Amino acid sequence: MPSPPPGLEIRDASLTFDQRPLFHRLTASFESGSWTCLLGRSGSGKSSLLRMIAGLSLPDNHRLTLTVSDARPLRGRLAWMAQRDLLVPWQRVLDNVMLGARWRGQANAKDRQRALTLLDQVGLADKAGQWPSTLSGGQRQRVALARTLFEDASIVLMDEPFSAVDAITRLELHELACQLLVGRTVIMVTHDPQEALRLADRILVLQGEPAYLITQPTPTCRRPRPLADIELQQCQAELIARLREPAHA
Amino acid sequence: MPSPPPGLEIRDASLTFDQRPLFHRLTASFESGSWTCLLGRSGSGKSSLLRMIAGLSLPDNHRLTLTVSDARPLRGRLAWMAQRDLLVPWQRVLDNVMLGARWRGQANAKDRQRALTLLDQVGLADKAGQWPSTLSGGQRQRVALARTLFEDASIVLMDEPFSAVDAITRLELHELACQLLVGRTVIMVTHDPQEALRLADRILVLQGEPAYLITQPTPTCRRPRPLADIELQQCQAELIARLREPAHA
Amino acid sequence: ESDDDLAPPRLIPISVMLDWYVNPVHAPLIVAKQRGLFEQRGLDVDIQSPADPSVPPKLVAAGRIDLALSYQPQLHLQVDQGLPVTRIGTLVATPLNALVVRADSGIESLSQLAGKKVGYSVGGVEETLLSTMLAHNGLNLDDVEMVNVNFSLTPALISEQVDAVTGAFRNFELAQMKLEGVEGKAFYIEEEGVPTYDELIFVANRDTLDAHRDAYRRFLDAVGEATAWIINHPDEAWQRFTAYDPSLDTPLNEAAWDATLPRFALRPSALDAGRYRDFEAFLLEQGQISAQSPVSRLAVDLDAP
Amino acid sequence: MPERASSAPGPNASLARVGRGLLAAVVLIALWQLTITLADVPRYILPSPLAVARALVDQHQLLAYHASITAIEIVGGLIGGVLLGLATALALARFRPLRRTLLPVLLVSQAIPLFALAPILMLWLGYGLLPKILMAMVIIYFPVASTGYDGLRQTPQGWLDLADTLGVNRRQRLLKVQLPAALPALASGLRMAASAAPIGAVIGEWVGASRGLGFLMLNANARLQIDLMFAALVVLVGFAVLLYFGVDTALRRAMPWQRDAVETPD
Amino acid sequence: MPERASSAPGPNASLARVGRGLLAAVVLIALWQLTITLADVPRYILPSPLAVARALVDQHQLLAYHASITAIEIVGGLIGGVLLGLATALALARFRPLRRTLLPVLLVSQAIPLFALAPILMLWLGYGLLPKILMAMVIIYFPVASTGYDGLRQTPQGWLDLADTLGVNRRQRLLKVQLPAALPALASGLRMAASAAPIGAVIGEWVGASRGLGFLMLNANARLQIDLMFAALVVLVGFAVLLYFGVDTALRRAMPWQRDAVETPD
Ligand SMILES: Nc1ncnc2c1ncn2[C@@H]1O[C@H](COP(=O)(O)OP(=O)(O)OP(=O)(O)O)[C@@H](O)[C@H]1O
Ligand SMILES: Nc1ncnc2c1ncn2[C@@H]1O[C@H](COP(=O)(O)OP(=O)(O)OP(=O)(O)O)[C@@H](O)[C@H]1O
Ligand SMILES: [Mg+2]
Ligand SMILES: [Mg+2]
Repeated sequence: MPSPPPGLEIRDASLTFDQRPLFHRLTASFESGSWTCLLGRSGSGKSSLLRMIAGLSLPDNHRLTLTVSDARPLRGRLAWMAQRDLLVPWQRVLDNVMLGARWRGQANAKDRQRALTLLDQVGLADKAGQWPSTLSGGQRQRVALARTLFEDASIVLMDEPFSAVDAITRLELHELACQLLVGRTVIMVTHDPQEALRLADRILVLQGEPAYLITQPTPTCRRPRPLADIELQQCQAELIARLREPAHA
Repeated sequence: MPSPPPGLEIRDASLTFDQRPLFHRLTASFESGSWTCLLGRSGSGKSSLLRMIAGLSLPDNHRLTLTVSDARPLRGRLAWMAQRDLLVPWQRVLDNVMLGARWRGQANAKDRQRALTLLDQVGLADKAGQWPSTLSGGQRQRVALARTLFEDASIVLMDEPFSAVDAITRLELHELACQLLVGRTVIMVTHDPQEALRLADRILVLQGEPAYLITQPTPTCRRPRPLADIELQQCQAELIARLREPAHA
Repeated sequence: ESDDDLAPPRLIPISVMLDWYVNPVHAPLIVAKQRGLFEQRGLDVDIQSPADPSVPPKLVAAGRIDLALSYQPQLHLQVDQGLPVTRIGTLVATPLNALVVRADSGIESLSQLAGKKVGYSVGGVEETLLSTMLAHNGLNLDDVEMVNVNFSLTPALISEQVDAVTGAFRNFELAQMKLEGVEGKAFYIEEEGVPTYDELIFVANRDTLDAHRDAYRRFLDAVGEATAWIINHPDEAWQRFTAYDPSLDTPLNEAAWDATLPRFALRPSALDAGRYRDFEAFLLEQGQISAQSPVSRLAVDLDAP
Repeated sequence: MPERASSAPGPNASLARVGRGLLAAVVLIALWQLTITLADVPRYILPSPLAVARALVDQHQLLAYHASITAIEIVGGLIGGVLLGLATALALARFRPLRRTLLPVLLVSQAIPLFALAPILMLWLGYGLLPKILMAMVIIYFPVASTGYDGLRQTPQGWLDLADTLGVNRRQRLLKVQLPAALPALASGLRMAASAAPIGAVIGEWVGASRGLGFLMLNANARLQIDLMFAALVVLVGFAVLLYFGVDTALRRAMPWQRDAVETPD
Repeated sequence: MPERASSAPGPNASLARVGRGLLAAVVLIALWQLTITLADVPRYILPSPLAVARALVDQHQLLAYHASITAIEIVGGLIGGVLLGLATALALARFRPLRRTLLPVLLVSQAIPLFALAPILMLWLGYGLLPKILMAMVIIYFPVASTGYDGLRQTPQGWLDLADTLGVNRRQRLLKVQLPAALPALASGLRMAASAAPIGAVIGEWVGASRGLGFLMLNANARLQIDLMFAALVVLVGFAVLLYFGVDTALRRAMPWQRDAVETPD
């Protein structure tokens, strides 16, 4: 990576559906090169917040002031992995991984090689030539992950990227993601407190009505942290207690 | 429920894709009224096995001999919750819950009431009148769950039914499912060992190449079991060790 | 020896568009072409047929083609609408148009048409002609129901969907009916109060006529020669005619052939100015045209001094 | 970085729509006039917009009378054609092995130039409204049947599986699963059918008629009243445009779930 | 409970297909003969299949000659119409606010009875192959443009979002995301266009021609050679059926991912 990844700062983030504000004047900053995990109840607006940061359209009223630390536009420096895998059925698995390059019309042999490597790393080397419709749910999600990693972006937004894979594969993918996303500014939504504690520099919980962001402590050791880590287990108890708090507290 | 739920026995279950056998001559039995959790690596064939039991088409060569304990056909007594939510976009949330009744052309006011109650139980009472496209991922999954529970079937097949909801909602849904599915024969695919240990009478792990089924010990206390349960934590360690075993062991 | 002696003499191209697909009424043109009468006069004649008879005069007016076959009643309307066309020759010098009923219909006089259905194929003046014929027999248009049966005059009449058809060609539809085993009875419109006219005429662009006058004169000369030859040698002419396109050799055309021969104008370029004056007056009286044009606008006699 | 905010379409939106529709008329008329001016088309082949407008005004009673007849034929044909097309699509989807047998039979209805059928229709049905409605039906029928069938056979497998496990029978599956899933495809066919309906009625009139816009056009053409013919044409085109956008709007209403959605694929 | 096993379609499948296709022909001919026998249609309105078969054999040279002309027009019209329709759909999808303006303009091309255009076309293009190909194009054009546009505007939002974050520009998005996503809808339009192409060419021939099946039909009709006319009709229908199934097969080939899929929705 030539330049250091930018940090992000959001101010005044508001989202209202059907007159019900989901959150209102939210503020948060994401440091350059940090990994943030975003947790919160189902329907609290995590995916919508990610969409807002990615600059994607939302159907209703929303506003956000986004400041990028190096003041350059995000376009071309951002990778977004949606909650659904969004594989395109008319491209084979390998081409789905290098979809960005293909769609931008710049795919070359090196891209192909890199895509193959990534497929191998997510454990799907043997599926490269298949159609996405022949994949299992977890395999699809891994292809989507590989596609996101392929972009090699300095800002990475991931929405529940490991929800459909088994526990063991998930641990392996954690390692892979940590290794490949080192030095990127990552914002990741997850429902798994352990996962958050394993991966995050910083944990944010979206809570309340309208919701506000609460920062939760994270263990101090190097990521990805072993699940057996004592500090992690302490933090986990605290995090679960936080998540348990009734929404209207 | 008028009659006791049937038990199931599968023999000679074989599944081959592209000349690669996923499993071969698998045998398993599911006792009447028991809750079985099925685990296994991503792509090991769990969803396919569920489809075979449900009698759904598969694209390639597969075979299965299925014996139902009361020797009556399964049609009309089986509910299947797919890995994808399969909500239909042209029906509102409430109608998606009572989709079975609607499609069979027998929906009445009582069904509507029951659907509303279920929606309330999965925490989506206020979304009843919305279109599915306005729901978050976890909300969609909960609607699909409500739809499955609505069927009030004696055999229930669920494919990762809680994968998209947050940890707390998940615990609540466990309680709900246990309560509503008491006395049903349940087969559920999950990736979360804790979830399996909380809910299952019996845990099966699909492992190896071609895969075979391994029965794992479960805690003895009443379901849903508290996560803090000592026995559960012992079993968890054992289960994780089992899952960790390399596929070709 | 120079190349010029071997090169064919330069021919003047003339494009002619018929009024409809080739049929026996076009025999003089076809035979003239078959016998090389045009080449002899230094002409290279290209013959086309349209699917809609209203198109060729427009193309002549627009300068797209040189000559078109049209109908005299149409010519009056065309000139009235400002098309720069004029008649330069005649192919068929009597009306072919007739009102036809089934012979077994019991209709002996047009006055019996009251309350009947009359089919027609859009021609522009059919309504006026019928109205005149009815008036001649003490009826008016409101006494009959007119139906535009477009493509199928004969089938409509044979199958008794209509009681009479007007705008039928006496040389053609009657033969057609006979072939289908139904005898037809024709009422000739010039006997029912309609001024007589030239059925088929050649029209040319008035604005560019002077430049082509000589070529057209030669063209009509060839047509005239062909007509005379056909009348002298009807059987041989039939052979020549069908040789032009083997698919012309049908029983219907053969039956129509004899009925058509007497109708050809023996002097194609001769102009009967009275007919044009009278028909123009008739149409004006019927309200079909807005102003009376002088005969000199409607038709020319290329041989007039 | 800019501030991002979206705003819902206000009441101005529909005004803008109408405005763009009017713009279409202006564009068309400009194209028309330009053709005449640049290519020097004589007025008896293509009259000027002004002349046609004059004919529209002067002859509005005549036009209104014939247009009303044609309108009845169009509506009748549209209703009949859509119902028949839909029924065909459903039958084909229900009995799929029949496809190879039935589809060619139906294709024939498309491939036969209507004038060949005209005498037969005339023989059986005479010259009333019925044969015209039938002609319009034949034209409308195929787009509806074809797109409908294409839509029906492309139901995502997941929903079919769901219907299966929900104990839905084949008829219910067809009507309650495949049919709603095929609506977007069907809508495409309906829009096309709507725009083809007027020409169907007009062709019907050419076969044999004494009233209607098609009749008027043929008559005016033969009498070289080209202004009047094009005035009738304008009315006809107006029908087609109105029908297309009418059907389009109705279809949007009928699929409310397609509006307020940020839908995701696969 | 029964044993469940699926088996892949063997080589018999395609044989069965052909068989069903032949069945279609048999059904059609039976219907035809039945119409004549039951409704007592005179032979100058609808000749018997046998008479037509005789005409097909006796006049095969004539038919082959005219059919070859029409075939050229069909292919030319199909290629031109599909390309133009596709371009239109893409342009409409690219500049969506133009829709209300452009679409009515295009609709007009559908709603104008071609006979009104005939003099203009002949004026400009003469009476060679070109105007016929143009007519066929006009007929083919609209189904392709309309279904294509419908397909393009229904791209699932998720893929558009993905394209957005992948830094794809509008042109690439249109060609690489929306276009493949619209293929099933477009296929529907193409199938329809294929079946309409022959009639387009024939209508072109009616405008003015001295060759081609349309010319032959009108000509034969005018001479009451109804056998020959129906023989030409049979050839024409054959073209339409062949084209439809040819295009259908080609489209399936072009979308391999739709074949080996148990696809899931939403
Ligand atoms: N149509 C097909 N063609 C070829 N292979 C297929 C097809 N459908 C499924 N497979 C393969 O079958 C295997 C099992 O798929 P299945 O969906 O049953 O896995 P799973 O155990 O449910 O995985 P996950 O946990 O990821 O959902 C996968 O490896 C998949 O690639
Ligand atoms: N188009 C819409 N119209 C109305 N409400 C919407 C719409 N889209 C989303 N919402 C609502 O916005 C809320 C937030 O949705 P979002 O997808 O951001 O939730 P989430 O936090 O990602 O939830 P999950 O964990 O279940 O994925 C949900 O309650 C949802 O119902
Ligand atoms: Mg979400
Ligand atoms: Mg699965």
